[in-house]
Amino acid sequence: MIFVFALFLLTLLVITALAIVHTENLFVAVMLTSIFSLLMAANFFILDAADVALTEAAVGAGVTTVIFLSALALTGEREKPRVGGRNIALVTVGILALLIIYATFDKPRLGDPNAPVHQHVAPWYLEKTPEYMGFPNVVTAVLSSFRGYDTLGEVFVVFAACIGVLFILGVRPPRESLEPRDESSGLRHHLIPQVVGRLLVPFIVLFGLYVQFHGEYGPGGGFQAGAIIATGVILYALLEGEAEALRAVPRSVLLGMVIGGAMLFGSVGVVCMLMGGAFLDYSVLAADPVWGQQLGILIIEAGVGMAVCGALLSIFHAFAARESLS
Amino acid sequence: MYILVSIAILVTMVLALVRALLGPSVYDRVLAVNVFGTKTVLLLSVMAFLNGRPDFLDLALAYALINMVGILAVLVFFQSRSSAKERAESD
Amino acid sequence: MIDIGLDILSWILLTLGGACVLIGGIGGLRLPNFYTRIHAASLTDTMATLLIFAGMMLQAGLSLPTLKLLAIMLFLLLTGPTATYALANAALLSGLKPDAETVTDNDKGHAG
Amino acid sequence: MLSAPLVVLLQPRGLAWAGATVAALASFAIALALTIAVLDGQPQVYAMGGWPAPYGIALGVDAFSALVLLVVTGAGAASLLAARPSIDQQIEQERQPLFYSAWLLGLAGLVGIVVSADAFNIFVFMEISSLASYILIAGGPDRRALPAVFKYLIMGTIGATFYLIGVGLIYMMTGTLNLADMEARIGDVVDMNPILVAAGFITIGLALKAAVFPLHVWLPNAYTQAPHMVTVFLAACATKVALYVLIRFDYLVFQAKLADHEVQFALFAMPLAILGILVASAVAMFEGNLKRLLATSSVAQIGYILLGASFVSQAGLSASVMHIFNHALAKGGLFLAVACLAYHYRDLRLDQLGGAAARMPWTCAALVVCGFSLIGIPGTAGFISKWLLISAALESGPWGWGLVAVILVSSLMAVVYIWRIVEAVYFRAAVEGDSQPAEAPLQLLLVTWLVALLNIFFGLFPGVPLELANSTATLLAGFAS
Amino acid sequence: MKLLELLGYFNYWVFAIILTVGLYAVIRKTNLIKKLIGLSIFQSAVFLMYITMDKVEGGTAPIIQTGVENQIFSNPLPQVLILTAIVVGVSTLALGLAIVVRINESYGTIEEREILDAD
Repeated sequence: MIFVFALFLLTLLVITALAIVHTENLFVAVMLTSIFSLLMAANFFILDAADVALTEAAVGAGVTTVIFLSALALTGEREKPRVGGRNIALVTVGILALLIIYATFDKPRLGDPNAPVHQHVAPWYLEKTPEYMGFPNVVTAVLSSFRGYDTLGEVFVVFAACIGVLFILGVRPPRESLEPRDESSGLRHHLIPQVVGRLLVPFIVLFGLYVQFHGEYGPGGGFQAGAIIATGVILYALLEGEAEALRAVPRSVLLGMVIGGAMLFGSVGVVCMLMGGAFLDYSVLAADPVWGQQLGILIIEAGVGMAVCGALLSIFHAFAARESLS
Repeated sequence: MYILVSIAILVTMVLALVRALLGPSVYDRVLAVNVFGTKTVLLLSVMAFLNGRPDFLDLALAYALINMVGILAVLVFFQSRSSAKERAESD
Repeated sequence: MIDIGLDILSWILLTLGGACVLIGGIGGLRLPNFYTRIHAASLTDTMATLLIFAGMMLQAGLSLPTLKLLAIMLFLLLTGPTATYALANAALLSGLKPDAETVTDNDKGHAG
Repeated sequence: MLSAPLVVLLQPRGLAWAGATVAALASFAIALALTIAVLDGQPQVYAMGGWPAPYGIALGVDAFSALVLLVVTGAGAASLLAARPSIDQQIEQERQPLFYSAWLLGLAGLVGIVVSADAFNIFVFMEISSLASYILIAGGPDRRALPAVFKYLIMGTIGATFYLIGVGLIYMMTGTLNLADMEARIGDVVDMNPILVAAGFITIGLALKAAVFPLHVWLPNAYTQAPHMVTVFLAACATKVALYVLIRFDYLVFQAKLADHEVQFALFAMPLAILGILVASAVAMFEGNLKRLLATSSVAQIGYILLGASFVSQAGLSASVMHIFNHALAKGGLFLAVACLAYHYRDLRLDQLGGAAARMPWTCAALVVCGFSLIGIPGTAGFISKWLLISAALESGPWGWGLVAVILVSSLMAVVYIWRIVEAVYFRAAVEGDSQPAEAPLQLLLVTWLVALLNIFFGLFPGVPLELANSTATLLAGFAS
Repeated sequence: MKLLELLGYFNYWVFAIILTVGLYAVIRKTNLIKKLIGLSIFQSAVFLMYITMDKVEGGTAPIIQTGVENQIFSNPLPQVLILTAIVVGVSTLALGLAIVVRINESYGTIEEREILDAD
């Protein structure tokens, strides 16, 4: 019966994807992309992937739409249709589709328990987590300690993106016609959303912190928390106007957060090494290994949360500042 | 018993999606996204109960908040764009 | 005895909520003009949230999920109408006249 | 010990050029230590986070990765050493710390790929290194750098996502992500379809990243528009690492169990390599801009490496591994010389460079030496790998002679376009009206000459890399036979 | 069981369709932002494939509830991979958009054809 929903949502997904590609007006494409990520999150939820649904929701609807919109504000909105070249694209894409469908013939069908994927490594994680870590959320356990190195790599990807955007947008726009537009005053004259927004922002940030620190028990963790807190501050920036947001969380603090988060993660790894364990082996951190793991994971999640939040906010400010400049 | 409600929500989502695709003026599409967002929140919370795992409500909670941010971002975008249009027309 | 009553009650609330959502969806689609559509969609939206969450809370009884349900309901009731208000306000601001018939996409809202 | 490359990237913002070079040199030193450890026979395995191999992520350094590690860290250290003067010209002051931390991230990403023994981990580090290289290329002074880097971004991400699909399919059938473990379990997988398709996806994805012939469109303009020192760094190692992963995947993971895979791989890779060599060298011959000429020629060189790998024989493998090493040296040297030239000559078109030799004797001499090594004149490093390639081609059965002919023809083409450069620089009359450029700054010149001398050194006594290459070949071929 | 059989493969076909739609958009469209949108669709298709792998019949999300015994769980590993992949996708997107903004400033247009003709 659950599959009925899955079936239903997937068809919606395909329709949205086709619509996105078809529309002319870019703004509509962005709106449909946010619907697309809403649907993806719902699908993930049905397929029992709560953590991933939360991340897709926090990142997809919140941050991606905002970044797309601010980029759209800087560039034109119309899209010119391209003439010709249709068939080459169709041919290549067609071959690819056949290739994939050919691969699906003898893949295990959805959800059969004896598929090889469930045999080898997964059950080990499921048994070992309560024993080693002592908390229920297996996904966070695997994410932060069993495969902690991936997450370290992950933090540095966010770090690289943040550096990249600052680097690329660091250049003053060459155009001379730089009439200083009035500071984007946000929705100043929309009174009601402002009042409600101001009421909401603390709740969003509070909820972000809640997600951050209870990552072990329910769906949550560093990435999601960072994204949610970033969305909260972006909401504040939208309402109050970008200048106040900068005043509230100045740019240097943001960059400090990103670097702090990345360094925290790396240094925890190094500390474990110094205390004799392997690179990211938290069990050496405290006397009894289970406590050590929990302590290590807690610090790691805090580091990740800080890095992600700082990075997303500095990207947002880079775009928003650009908007008021050009 | 939940199934009925979830089916109703799904049907509404399809209707909202159709509105988003057809919607003549851009504001219709924004409205459709807004309705779509709230419906997903409802669907998620009903699903959480359906699967008997009520501790997933955080997801719906997060979604309720973030949906609002998306809509406001669109409006700020509109505001800056329409003011840019006025400026373009005026000078 | 009581819990059967509770079940039936929550069941009724849920179906009502579902019906309400459905009406909102259909309304959003068939009504001709933007402002009527926004009216239909947002009104039923908030109503349905109220009904469905009340039904679920009855079902969940006194426990942590109920608290979460309450929080979600509160936020939804708070954000829903504000978002719709801001939307309508922006539409009005950019000159979409309430009485204009169907407004096509390309003239970007300057129907007047 | 293995965390050193990660320590490298932990010095983020506010780090001037000096810090970056120290970090790069540190990682080069560690790479040397690793290679020595591997040379006397015991490959290093390091379980990350203390969890045993199939569950946690394991890092492994064997002969093959040691060699590539040397190339990557060597190129990184050399290019950073020489970076200061030419970068100061091109990137304004306040953006430089960001630029250097991006450079370190790129280096760490590449080292991460080489060292890692876990399929998904390779994807993560590939993503880091490609993001860092997008940033570096986007730093280019000319406005044409931006569309070039955008095309590179699109194709690079598509390549990485193809690789992700391939890994997903394999994971679906074998249930594990660790390379060694995966190789063991592929044998007993009952239905073969997804594995073959996964092999296809991974090869296409990595071919796209390594700019193999048909998918190399992004490379020429990306390398030409990038700041000069970045081209040195990327040309020497970026595409090589993708080839390293391709060869490692094809040999370790697929070759062992899939009976007919060798033939498939050979049939797929050989024609592409030959086409790549011929077409790219031809294009290079008629190319006007010096940098674009060298970039297209590096596409041809990648064709050589792939050709060596596609022989599926011991000799072929050691030839391609040797060529990875020698090409990095030759191409690195050439681009360094170009950077010296560009220090004074803004416009790099060949006809503008007349009479440079008269004013910049040292640079042009280094240019000639590295050019010879690229062609494979006896006594230079290039010759060794060309010789090995030809001997491997001969061994590889009946149409061996055809391959030898291809190699010779392309070397002739290489001679033609190197000669065009030499002729433009030495014998053409000086273009009037250009200022009297002095020699390139000492620092840049020293490193260029160091690389040129290395070219010759490894040409005459190819002891160390040859031994490494042969041990890699035995390692990989061991699986193949 | 017919339904389950169908759905088992339905997920993969949806994955194939969305993958092709995304790739088609990237190849076919000239507008740079539309290309980036196509790219993000292309990537979410891959995420869908990973997550369809991890569903176990009747299993629930891999959060061990204290009370209930011998719960069947879905496989946590693909979810971890996807968490990383989503963030990678977003960072590439952010970088791509920054580049598009710079292109628009220096070229004045974000249509690939006009950019190519410009130089």
